[in-house]
Amino acid sequence: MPHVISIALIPLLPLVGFILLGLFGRKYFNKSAGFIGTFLLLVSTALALYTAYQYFFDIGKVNGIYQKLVPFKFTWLEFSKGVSIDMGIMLDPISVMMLVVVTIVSLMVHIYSLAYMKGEARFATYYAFLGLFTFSMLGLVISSNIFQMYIFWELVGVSSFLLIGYYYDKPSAVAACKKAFIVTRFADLGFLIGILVLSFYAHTLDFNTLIERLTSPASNEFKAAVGASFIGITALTWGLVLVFIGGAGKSAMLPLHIWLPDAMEGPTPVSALIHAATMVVAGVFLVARLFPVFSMSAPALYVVTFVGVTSALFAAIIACTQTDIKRVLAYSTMSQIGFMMFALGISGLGGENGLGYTASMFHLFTHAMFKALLFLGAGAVIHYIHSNEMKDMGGLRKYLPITHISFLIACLAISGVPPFAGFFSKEEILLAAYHHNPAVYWIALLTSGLTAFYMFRLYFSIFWGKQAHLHGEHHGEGGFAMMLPLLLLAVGAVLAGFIPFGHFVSSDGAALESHFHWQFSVAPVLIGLLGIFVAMWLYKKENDKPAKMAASLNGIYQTIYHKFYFDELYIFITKKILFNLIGRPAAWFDKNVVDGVMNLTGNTTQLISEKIKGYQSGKVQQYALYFLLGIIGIAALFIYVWK
Amino acid sequence: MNLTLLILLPLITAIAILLVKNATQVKWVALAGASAQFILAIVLLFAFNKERANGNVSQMLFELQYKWFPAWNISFHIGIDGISVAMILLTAFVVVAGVLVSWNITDKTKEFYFLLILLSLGAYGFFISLDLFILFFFLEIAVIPKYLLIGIWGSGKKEYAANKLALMLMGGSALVLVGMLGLYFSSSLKSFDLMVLSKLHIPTEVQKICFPLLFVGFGVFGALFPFHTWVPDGHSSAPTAGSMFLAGISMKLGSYGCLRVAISLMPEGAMQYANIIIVLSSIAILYGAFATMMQKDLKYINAYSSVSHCGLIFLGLGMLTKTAMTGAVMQMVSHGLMTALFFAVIGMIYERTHTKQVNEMGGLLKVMPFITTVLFIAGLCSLGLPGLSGFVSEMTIFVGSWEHTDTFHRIATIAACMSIVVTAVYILRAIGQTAMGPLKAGYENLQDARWNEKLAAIVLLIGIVAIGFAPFWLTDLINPATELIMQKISIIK
Amino acid sequence: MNDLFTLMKSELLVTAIIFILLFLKIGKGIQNDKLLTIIQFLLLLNLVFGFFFNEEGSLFGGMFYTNALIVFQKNVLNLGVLLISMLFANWFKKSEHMPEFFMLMLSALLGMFLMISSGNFLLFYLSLELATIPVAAMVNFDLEKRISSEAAMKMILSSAFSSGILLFGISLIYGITGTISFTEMPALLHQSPLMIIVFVFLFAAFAFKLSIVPFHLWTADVYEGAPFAATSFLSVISKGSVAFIFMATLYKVFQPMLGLWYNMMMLLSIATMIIGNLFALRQQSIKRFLAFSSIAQVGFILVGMSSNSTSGTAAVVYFILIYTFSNLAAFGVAAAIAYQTGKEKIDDYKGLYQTNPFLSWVMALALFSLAGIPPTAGFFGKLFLITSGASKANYFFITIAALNMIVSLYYYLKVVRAIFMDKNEQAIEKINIHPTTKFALLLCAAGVIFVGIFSWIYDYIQSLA
Amino acid sequence: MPEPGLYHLLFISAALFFIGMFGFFTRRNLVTMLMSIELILNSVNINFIAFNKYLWPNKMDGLFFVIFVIAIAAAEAAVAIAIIINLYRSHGSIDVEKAEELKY
Repeated sequence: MPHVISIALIPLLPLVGFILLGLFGRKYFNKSAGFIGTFLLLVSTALALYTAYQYFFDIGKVNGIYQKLVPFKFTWLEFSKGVSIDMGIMLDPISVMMLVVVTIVSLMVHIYSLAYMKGEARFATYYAFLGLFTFSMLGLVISSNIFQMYIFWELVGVSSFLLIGYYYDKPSAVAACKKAFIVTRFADLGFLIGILVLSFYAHTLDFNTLIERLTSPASNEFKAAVGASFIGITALTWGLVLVFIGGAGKSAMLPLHIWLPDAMEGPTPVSALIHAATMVVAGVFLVARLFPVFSMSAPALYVVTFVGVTSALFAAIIACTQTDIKRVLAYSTMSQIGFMMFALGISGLGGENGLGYTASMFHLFTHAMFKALLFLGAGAVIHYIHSNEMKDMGGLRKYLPITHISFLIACLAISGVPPFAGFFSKEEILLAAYHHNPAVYWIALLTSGLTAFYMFRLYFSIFWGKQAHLHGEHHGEGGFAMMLPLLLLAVGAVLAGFIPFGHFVSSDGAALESHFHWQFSVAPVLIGLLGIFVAMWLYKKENDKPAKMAASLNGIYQTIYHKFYFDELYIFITKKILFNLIGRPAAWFDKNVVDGVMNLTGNTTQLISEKIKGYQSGKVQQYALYFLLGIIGIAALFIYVWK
Repeated sequence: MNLTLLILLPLITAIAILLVKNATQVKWVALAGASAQFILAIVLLFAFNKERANGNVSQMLFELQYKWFPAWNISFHIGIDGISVAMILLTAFVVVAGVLVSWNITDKTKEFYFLLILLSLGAYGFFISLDLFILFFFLEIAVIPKYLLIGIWGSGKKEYAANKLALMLMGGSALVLVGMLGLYFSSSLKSFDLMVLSKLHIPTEVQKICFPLLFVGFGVFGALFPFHTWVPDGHSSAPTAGSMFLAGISMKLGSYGCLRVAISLMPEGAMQYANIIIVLSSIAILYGAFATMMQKDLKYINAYSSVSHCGLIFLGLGMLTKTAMTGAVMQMVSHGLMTALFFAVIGMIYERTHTKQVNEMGGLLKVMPFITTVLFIAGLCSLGLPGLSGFVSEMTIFVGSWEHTDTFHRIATIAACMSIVVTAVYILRAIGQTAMGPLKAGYENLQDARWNEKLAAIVLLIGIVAIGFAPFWLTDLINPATELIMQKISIIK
Repeated sequence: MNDLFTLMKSELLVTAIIFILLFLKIGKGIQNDKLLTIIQFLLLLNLVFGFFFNEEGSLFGGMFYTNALIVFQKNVLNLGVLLISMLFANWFKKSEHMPEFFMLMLSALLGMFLMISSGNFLLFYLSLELATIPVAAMVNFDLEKRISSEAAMKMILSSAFSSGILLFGISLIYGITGTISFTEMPALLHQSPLMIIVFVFLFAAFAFKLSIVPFHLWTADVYEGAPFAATSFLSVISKGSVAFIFMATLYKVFQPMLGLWYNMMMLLSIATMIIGNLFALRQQSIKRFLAFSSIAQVGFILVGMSSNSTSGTAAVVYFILIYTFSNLAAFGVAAAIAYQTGKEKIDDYKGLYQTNPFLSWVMALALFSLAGIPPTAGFFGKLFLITSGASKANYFFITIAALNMIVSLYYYLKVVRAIFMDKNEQAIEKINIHPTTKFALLLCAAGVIFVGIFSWIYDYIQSLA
Repeated sequence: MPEPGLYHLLFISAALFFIGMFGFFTRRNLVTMLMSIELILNSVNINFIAFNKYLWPNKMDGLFFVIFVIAIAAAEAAVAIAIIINLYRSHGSIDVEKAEELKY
């Protein structure tokens, strides 16, 4: 059994950092905060690597199958017999892989931020938040209990909220962080209800038990889940789809993607960490975690595939028109996650069918490397040029050599040019798609072409093209602290592809040979190169071709440029419908009707008492008269009416 | 562990407050008294757990019974189970915080603290009483102090609010009175004693009449839709500590009464009316949430969100499953702490900016990081962030509600779940406008929290986080009690 | 003959005091405040003495009947008179006819004693008149005030009218049954239309004294016009005494007609509560306000009476004891303010708390007790009345009563609000309270707080009932 | 001519009673109102006497009652007159309608 403490420390150290810096950072170590945070993370990275080594090469494999180990868990909150939230650690290939990815990227970002965030007023707070995020993300990936995952899921959401809103005095940043939180929250509602559904039928919240019960067709739980159906869809499918909605929200899948581009308001390293490498792939991870259950329900998988493909294509198209470099990267992220999603969607369980699963995880892994690299590079550029807009950039290759090279590598990687990391992973995805579902394959192919195009559009318009007129002072590339992560990640982006990934991660735990057909990979590569050349032709030298093209297909271009008017749609829904049609009436109702009734009773009482005052007329004779009438009335009542 | 201490201590404190001379002494006496209560409550918790650990399984622990008006066979009968302990802890936390927050009350300090302590006296008495009569007695004791607190130290249209509150609450207690008389005369051995009543079976037709009376009566205190309308005005015009006590403690009197008296005495009545309760509460949850979205005034925002959150409590009660009921109790505690914290912070902000309108604030994070951070945490707790108390209780309620399989309950549950999104919307709007964004002019040199305010906030935060991080101690406290209540219901089922 | 002295001791004592006063008056004039202290001392003796040698028995062939409960009731009245003598010290000292006032008051008290323990209609009628006519004179005691004489006129005329009604009823019942003794009557009663009419006549006479709707109309005017001492005497002592005898007659004499008078009771008590509350809502003069509130209180007393049980009896007596404390406290405060500033309007009380915290708190306590809010005694009083009323499981009746408590709370809080919450720059100046008054107020406050908490008081009454 | 029976007397007393009532309701002059009350009392007296004579000749309660009623009536009248005089002092009239300040 692995050493529990050493594993538990991986998430806990960042938490320590968060508490330490969060409580005392501002006062005591506002300067040294960076180093504290980085150091803690360094340790947990080391531990993570150690754990990974231990798992993959030592304890993980039992007669050729990677096991799901739960070295430790305790009951945190018991709802009823068997249904309880346990806090635990679960080691299996993907969680270990994620441990490595998260810690490494996070470490890179920590280091990078030392220089990038230097001199910020809330430097300590920044690192505290980073710590919180890392903690939550690590907790998420090692969750042994679906509700535990939900908990960390929420924590991840809030820490991303905090980090996006880091520049809290920028209204745009505030808007962005609110948007991000609320949209993901909305998705989480789906996740929550999904959990309720699944757990209701599985009578457990524990991942292993749940998966085991819901995947064995013999078990009563499975029968119940498949038997029960709502508007013609089985409860199982409902549960999975709802859970997937949660995942889609976090992973910015269509149509819940709108928060991701705005999330770029956060500091660039944060974008690199959260909105490129780690948090946004949580959705993919979730689906992968529950994949055995998903594989029991074809409709659910179709949904996953469909959403994945459409998001991939859609995002790629939008990315071609954006001018804010971080937004371009954001959309490309979305597109790449789309790849991972549909890879899972088309995958089967076990053996060759499981290729998609492996591919997806593989792509997740490589993507983390090069996308983080891209963002950090972009960060360096922005750091240098003080702008996100392409039009302010150009010909920076001689000013930022290292950034330039690493950025180029990343672009090549993402465009799937051999022998860079992206090539291999994307290759596997396409292969899986080809075998499973041609339609998906063709779309994916097209998308990868687009990917190459917009990435190089980005690349050329930053580092080539017209000469950016530089104003103000310019302090180099930001020094060692910023360059080191770039270089390391660049190495990763080059080499990550050569890992025999299938040996480690596969849908059923058994090793999967990644067989490489050069004849198959001709098409994708060609498509990719085509995209690159088009981009080069359009953007390498300053010219007016792009503008002409844009003008020539104006309507479409505008539509795409405005991201197919999704934001407008959402604004319509929230402002017009939620606020005006529900909120306002509710408030009005409360103020006037509910309150009104109360006041009305009071006022009527007052009114009556005013009306009847005349009987107290002050005339003693009338008093006597009423006296007599009273007697007569009562006597009459009790003699004739009320015997 | 003698429970009468819980009543004597506030009483002594109150008297001491009356005796001492100047304002500062009053404050310190009050603080001393409050912290003594606090310690006592903690001690009580441990004593209780110890007793249970020693295998004492009787429903109520530390029972005491003194004859009082034997002619009516009323007895001063007190005792506690897990639920009461939880509520007592809540009260203790809120009282300390309230005393601390209102440290710089200058106008009629003595009276102010006297009333605060009196209020706490009522609350403690209510939570420990096992006799309907004294339960009612303490319930009403708690009303007038609220009225005076709002009316004298309040702000805005305070007199209207105070009147509304006092009258509606009295209306509620009038219904309670009738209901409890019904119970009293229902059985041959005329008794107000909860334990006695819960032993014998109350005739169904009596339950049909008395359950709604009692439930609605207590419901008025607990802001049961549509009787919640005193909440927004009352909370918003009360002084800081006043709103803290109102939302933190006295609204819980209502929901506690619903559970302890209405449901646990009259399970059949509960079954009868469960669906109505569920409908009302799920309306309240969403409707309160949406109404909150439209509010501009911080206190109104929190007041309406309280309506929504208390709706959750009633939902949990109405579901009549053990888990949901446990969740409801947890929600009482958590909402009490959370909303008290919220009001405390709002009070601090108001004291500095002299406005409660969110759109007149902005960027306060820059000038008062502590206060806004606390506001933030309170907000996050209110929107159910894991690690804070709100999440735990809400989730427990949801899971418990989901245990019903039919569509009606499912829909109610989903409606309730939706509230967490809406909550996120309004909380973030409020916080975004007050704490974040560019700093509004004129707020540049506002002071951050003083020691007393910090202390108050921290006390409440401790409570919130303690539940949020380690809910199991609370559930272990509550579960046996709800277990017992559910047994009666499940027998009828 | 010893018998007479023990059984009629209260009456004899009061008579004695009256005579002492008479002699003091005739003899060389003693200045008021000394005389006042003497009177208070005598009344105190009277009160203390009231608690000893209590026997049960009847005199004059059943014409006069007494037992421990009745003696207790008399003591309650004694207590009330003593408190009155202390509360309005300022006024007594000023008025030059102070001894006469006390003579009148005490003779009225004597009348009430006889009334409470009267065993047949003759004595009842006599004592009723004896309890009424002097009060009319007392009401007129502010000789220079217009309204005082008007009030007195209204009182004497309407009470004469009602006694006419009462006599007519008595004559008819005599015609029907041929007896006027309480003990013989029940056997001879049977529910015929004529009997119902007769009963209504008698009921109306009681109702008039208790100011039950619709026979209450004189109350407010008289209360307002009368001097505070007379008003409080009317509203507490005479009401209490009539309530006692009313209950006694209903329970003893008219037991055969229970069905009839329960319904009548219910009807009228509902009407009384509602009307009293509705009128009290809009009053400005504190006297008038208290008048109507006391009418509403009577409604609650009826709720208790309607139970027709010993617990009901106990509840009523207990309530009247509490009511004595609370109402007298309220009147005392109002009087103290009125004597110095002449202000009797509720609006004048705005900001009273800033200047007179003591008076404010006493007033607040009194009003809370009247509203029936714990921990004041009023809470217990009202609750027991309602509880005993509820014994018939008549939810409608009880709900109405309970809801009326809300309305009453509303207007009591109006005064509290004026005192504590409303800001007022020309608030009433600092009132300098006569020491005895202050002591009496403290006594009332103590009573308001402790009579409720100390349950043995109730148990004692219950044991008597 | 026939001997008058109980009913005659009762008729007379009833008539007196209502005449008194009517007087009390209608007359403005306080003294007159007082006199009408006396009428009522007298009707009561007739009742008592009649009942005593015809129904319960062996029980003297009625008779005694009458005596006391007369006495009380006198006392009442005395006090009432005193009050009326006082009212006259303050209001300068004994018209009941002049004394209506206390109302509502």
